[in-house]
Amino acid sequence: MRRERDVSPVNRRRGGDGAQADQARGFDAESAFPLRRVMRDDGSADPADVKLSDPELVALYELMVLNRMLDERMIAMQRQGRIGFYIGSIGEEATILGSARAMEPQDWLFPSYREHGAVLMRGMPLETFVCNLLGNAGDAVLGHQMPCHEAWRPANFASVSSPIATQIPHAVGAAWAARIKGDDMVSLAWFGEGATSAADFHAGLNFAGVHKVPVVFLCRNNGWAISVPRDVQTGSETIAQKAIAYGIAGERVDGNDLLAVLDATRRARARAAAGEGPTLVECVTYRLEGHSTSDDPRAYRPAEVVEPWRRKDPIARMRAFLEKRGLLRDADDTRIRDAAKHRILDAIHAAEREPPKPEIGTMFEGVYAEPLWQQREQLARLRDELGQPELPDDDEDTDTALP
Amino acid sequence: MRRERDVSPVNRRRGGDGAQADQARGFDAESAFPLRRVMRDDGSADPADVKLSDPELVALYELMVLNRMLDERMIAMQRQGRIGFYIGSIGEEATILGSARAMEPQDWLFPSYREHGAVLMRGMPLETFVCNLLGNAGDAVLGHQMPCHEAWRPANFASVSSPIATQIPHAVGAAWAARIKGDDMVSLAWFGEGATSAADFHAGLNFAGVHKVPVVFLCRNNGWAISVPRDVQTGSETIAQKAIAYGIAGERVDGNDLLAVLDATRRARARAAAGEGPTLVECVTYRLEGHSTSDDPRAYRPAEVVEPWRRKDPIARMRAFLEKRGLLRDADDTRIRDAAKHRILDAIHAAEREPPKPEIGTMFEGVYAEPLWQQREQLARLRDELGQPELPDDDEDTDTALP
Amino acid sequence: MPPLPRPARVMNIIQAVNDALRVEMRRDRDVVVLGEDVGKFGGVFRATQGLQEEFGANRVIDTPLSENGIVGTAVGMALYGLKPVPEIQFADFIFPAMDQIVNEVAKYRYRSGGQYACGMVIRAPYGGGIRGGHYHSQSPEAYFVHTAGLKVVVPATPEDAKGLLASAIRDPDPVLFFEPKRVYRAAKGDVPEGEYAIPIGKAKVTRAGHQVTLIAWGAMWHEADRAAREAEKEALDVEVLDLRSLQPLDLDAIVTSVNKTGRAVIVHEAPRTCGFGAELTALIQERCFLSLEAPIARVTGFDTPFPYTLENEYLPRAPRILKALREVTRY
Amino acid sequence: MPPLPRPARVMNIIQAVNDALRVEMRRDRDVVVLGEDVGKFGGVFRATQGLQEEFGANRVIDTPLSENGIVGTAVGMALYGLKPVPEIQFADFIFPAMDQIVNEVAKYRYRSGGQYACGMVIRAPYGGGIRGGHYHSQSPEAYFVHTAGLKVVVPATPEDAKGLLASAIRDPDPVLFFEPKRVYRAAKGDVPEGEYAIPIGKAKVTRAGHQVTLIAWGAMWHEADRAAREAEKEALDVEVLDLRSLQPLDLDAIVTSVNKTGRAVIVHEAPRTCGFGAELTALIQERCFLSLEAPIARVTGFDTPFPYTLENEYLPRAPRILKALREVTRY
Ligand SMILES: Cc1ncc(C[n+]2csc(CCOP(=O)(O)OP(=O)(O)O)c2C)c(N)n1
Ligand SMILES: Cc1ncc(C[n+]2csc(CCOP(=O)(O)OP(=O)(O)O)c2C)c(N)n1
Ligand SMILES: [Mg+2]
Ligand SMILES: [Mg+2]
Repeated sequence: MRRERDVSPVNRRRGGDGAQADQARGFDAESAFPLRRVMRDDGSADPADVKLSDPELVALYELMVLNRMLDERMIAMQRQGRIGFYIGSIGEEATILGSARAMEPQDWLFPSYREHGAVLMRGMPLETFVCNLLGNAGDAVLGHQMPCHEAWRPANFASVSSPIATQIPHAVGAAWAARIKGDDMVSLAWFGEGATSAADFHAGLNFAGVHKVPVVFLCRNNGWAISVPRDVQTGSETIAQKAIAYGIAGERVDGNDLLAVLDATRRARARAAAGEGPTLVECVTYRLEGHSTSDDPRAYRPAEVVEPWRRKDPIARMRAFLEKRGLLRDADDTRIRDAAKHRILDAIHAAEREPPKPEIGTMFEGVYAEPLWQQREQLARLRDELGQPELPDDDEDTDTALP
Repeated sequence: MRRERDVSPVNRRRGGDGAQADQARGFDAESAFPLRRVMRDDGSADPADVKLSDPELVALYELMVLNRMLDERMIAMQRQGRIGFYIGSIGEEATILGSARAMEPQDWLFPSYREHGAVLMRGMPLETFVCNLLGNAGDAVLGHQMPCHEAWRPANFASVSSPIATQIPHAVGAAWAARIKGDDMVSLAWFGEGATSAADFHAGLNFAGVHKVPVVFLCRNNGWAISVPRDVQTGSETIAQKAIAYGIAGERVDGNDLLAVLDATRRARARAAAGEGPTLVECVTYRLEGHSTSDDPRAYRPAEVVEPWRRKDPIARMRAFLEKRGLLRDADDTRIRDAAKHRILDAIHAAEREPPKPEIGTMFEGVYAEPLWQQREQLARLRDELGQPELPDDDEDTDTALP
Repeated sequence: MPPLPRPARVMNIIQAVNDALRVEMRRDRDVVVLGEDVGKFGGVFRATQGLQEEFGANRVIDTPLSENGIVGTAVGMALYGLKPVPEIQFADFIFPAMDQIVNEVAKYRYRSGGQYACGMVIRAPYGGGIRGGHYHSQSPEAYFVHTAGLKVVVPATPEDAKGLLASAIRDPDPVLFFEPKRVYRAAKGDVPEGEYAIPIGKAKVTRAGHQVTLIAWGAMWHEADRAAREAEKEALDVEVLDLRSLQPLDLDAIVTSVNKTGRAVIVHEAPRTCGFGAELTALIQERCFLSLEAPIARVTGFDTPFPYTLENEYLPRAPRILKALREVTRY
Repeated sequence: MPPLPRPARVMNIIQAVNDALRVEMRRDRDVVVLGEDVGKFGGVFRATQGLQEEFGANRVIDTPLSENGIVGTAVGMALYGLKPVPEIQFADFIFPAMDQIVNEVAKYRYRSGGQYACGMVIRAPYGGGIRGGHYHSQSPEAYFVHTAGLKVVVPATPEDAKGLLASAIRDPDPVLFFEPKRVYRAAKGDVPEGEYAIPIGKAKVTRAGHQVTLIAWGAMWHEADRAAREAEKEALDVEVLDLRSLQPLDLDAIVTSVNKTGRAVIVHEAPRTCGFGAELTALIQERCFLSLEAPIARVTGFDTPFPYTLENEYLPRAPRILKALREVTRY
């Protein structure tokens, strides 16, 4: 396990001064939370550090490729107007898949909104995922939510919510509940570095710290919260050091190194399961594209600052690693990409065969376990109204796209 | 400036384990944030550490005595039913008065609800304060708030609010505004260690950390949040170390040592004024009495745990210090206590001469700068109604006291 | 009312709440209580007294001071299959948890297409009358009635406090349970022992009358009842409804009564504008338009924060209610 | 309407908001803007575009991701004498700031006995119609109208957006300023250049009629207007009111109109139960009881979270309004 200095521009030290020295004598972020890596930039790694079998390694690479190609395809589909919105994880695949891979089947996962690769890894059918993007009759959440706001109960994958950081105390509560019930379950919450500013981050980590709740807090530090860079988000040099505020364990890893992320998350899971409490794992990665399809990062982020990170692409690194181990040749890679492409196209075709809108009654489903008289009355009246000739659709009135 | 290990039971280490060692290599709370003191338990101090003149020292002692006697008297008055509620600072006088004394006249102070000594120090007439306790016609806040929820604009003393920690971002905003306007002003926010769990603590420190806002965060760690002990409030060993999460300065001082508190707050103010950003100052002190007059701590706190802290009384320490320096003799102390007693009694008598209720129209004042039609209509109707014979008062229906 | 079918004991509302919690926790191991000071101390109003002794610190949890943390944690517990009963120490302090309540608790079932349920009971003492000023007296029920996905229950008596709280705990939906702290100890009455549940969503006609319908809930029901008794002396015959649950709302009971009396007066402590009285007024005029013989009157808290000294003047007490009853019947 | 007295330019609502901010920031050095992404980026809807260039990062501040921090900091700024204009990126995300807004902003002047003032303008795009699902479509105005101490303003047109925002910034009280993002770009119109303010608290009769009063605000005013135009084809003569400000409320304008027409239909996007339509209904039946010839009708969002796919079915669009107009006039 190598430790290297983090030289990412967004994580740079925000100016030294006397007060800082006075502040935390003996505390130095770099030595307290060194950036852990397993794979070097060229993909080489110490064999002792590799703890997965060859087929497992290849399978993870296949998932990374699927994840990337899915994002690219869906961004294109959004441009074509076939889906309304998309938010993906280009550049963050190692962080998301590496951490997901470290968890056990009985564990509960609390996503932010970029962890689609993780839910697919845990068995959500790709077609069902695409139905969610379309919000059509096949959508497991009944067209109630925006695209990329999936939920998948069979995999203990919680429901994506737009409000930032709300899932963090949920992860704490679920893990706490499991402990109360005597279940061997650790929960994991994903969130961005922007989320660390939110109230629910603070509450979640603090509650978990006091009660040593078995939970893993996994921060995807991708450098940006929409247009806000990491150093405008918080004055701390690292995200990992925020663990100190809660008396919990913290780790900082290269988030573009799938094996390092996997290791750190496994360690965190082990700590949690052993009753040693939660860990805050900071994965240092980068959001290579816009925040979502509604965003145009050129308005706030010059292309140059992204360039160095493009060269650290986690998929390229994983590929080099596999090549070095003799697990992947060019032909294999082509085959993997072809297979992913076909899986994606098949899923799109299957999904697009579903009726484009869920039945009108679904709009009132799930507000309560049983509809109250308000929902029943309102649905009855709506059905009646829709029986009437409608005025022409006035969608042309509105041209505001979602940011 | 001596550094001693904190042996307070509430701040004890919550069990060591492997994960903790792994967590923050090189970080050790005791060495990073040693408990700073100026006065030894017996009141002796290194003369070089004493930075106030003799009259200033005596004046501070007089204020401590006044503060304590005021609290005692008001608790008694509440028991007699002459005021509805009281919340004081017995045991925390050094923390409150030492920090208040470190600030400049132009500075803004954002209290929690125990800092009555500070507003009196800054010139609020004692009689006006007692009017607030009575909620009578002389109350500067028009009987709108509970007792001990004073506000005093002439001293830049903000309005006390019950919701915990809300004043912390206010202090940040005021200091930020001053910087924008080019004013030499540093603001200070007081809060308890319980408040550090709240959303507004997190937001306030984080905003201030990013923008190096000139503010002092002064935590009165008095060991308890009503019935919740310090170690159920947060998993961190100290409050000071929470500064690390925000990349700001932190200090930990003996909160029963007025001179240490004064020094630390002065250093923090100097840092802030010099553009070096905020400081989190943890004052380790103790709530010797119930949370408020509504509380009975015997239900959750055995007397024994309080005992050691009674022996650390900050007023006794200050008295011993003054005696050792030859600034105080028994006769002086008697005189000081007599003077305080008379000031208090005079204030009570003066305050009790005010009409017991503010005029009915005041109930609608200050909701908006000018009343809207709702307030005008409602007041008119109420005046009309009150002209009618009232039913007998039904206060006997309700016997729930405020906790 | 027919005699209670089982042994009963005189309790006040706090005791009834405590009893409901205890009985439901015995009945269902998944019920857990969490909040500030609820454990060892038993709550600042002592509503959870003795529960930690009986059920352990695992099921009766003292939390740090963070309402968003309390409710957010309860969400996770609910998702995983527990039935959390978080306490908010005063309803006034519910607002730091507003995002968790409005955006998470209320929408979790809906937004997951029914894959997850988020049942919990958020208990909070509410309302004025204990000289608590505007941070220990608020009546925030309307915020939650306006939020689809939540139920809102407000008992007025010890029996209802026990029976409705038990039902709330067994309910699959999230319930806001507001306890009228003004009468926490003052309201006493027979409460059945052991398991006892009263269905949520049924109003109670606590006094039959034919001239005017008087609608109230929680602490204000006591004022309404008092006003109705005073009115009787003036030969004014008032029908009193205790709503008990605001969402689900027993609209049938209201419509039946107003169609009979042709007049309605609504009482609540919360500020008038956009209070729940507005919704009731709107519904009544929609459903009883042709029966109405006078405008529906609201007797409410004023459009100001809740004052400290003048709280008796602020509260819509019996004299103000009586005045409205007279006006409405003489219209 | 008489011709505008000064040079005007065609703008959409975003441009009008931007222009108001720019003009007011030039006029008063104490005006500062803060929020997520408002600085360098100019806001996710670009409403603050170019402001940081002109006024510097000191007055146009990118904040960390924390709504309670944004509003809480703004409180401190306001107390000290600035006039902060915090932006909440979407009204749906206002709830983490609910405690600061309800317990601090709304009560600060009152609770300090008038010693301190806490004027600020909290801007937030609100409402549905951009395929945003329930976290990018909410219309939370009723929560704030129910909170004494706050003003609530909702423009429907570019001219009003500019004029009302300017007034809000100059207002001594805290104002919630909800911008109808559905018509952010679609609503275009002449907007006076330079300093321009429209008094807060005056409704606008945008169409005179004598059969029924149709009341709306924000994006729904456009639907109301459309429905009224359709109604004309059926010889149904509708008077349309754009409220523009919900608090203060121009009750006189409403009462005058309803006393004339005898009928009222109210439109809003927010869920029906306890929405602002309830308050309007209550007020109208209180003040116009003897003039009313039909129950007041509400055409509103449903009592559900705002759905994604079926948002056109959810929104109270012109056809639903038209149906209500017919029913109310035929009653
Ligand atoms: C409470 C809340 N405030 C604001 C937003 C708008 N918003 C959506 S994503 C985002 C940035 C999140 O940044 P980060 O947490 O770093 O996650 P990332 O998108 O980088 O993965 C913001 C401000 C929101 N969704 N919720
Ligand atoms: C938001 C909020 N939640 C709960 C309360 C009830 N409450 C009042 S004081 C207090 C404990 C505060 O403890 P701490 O911050 O340590 O301050 P101390 O009283 O010890 O000075 C609590 C829970 C409150 N006032 N505000
Ligand atoms: Mg990010
Ligand atoms: Mg404390």
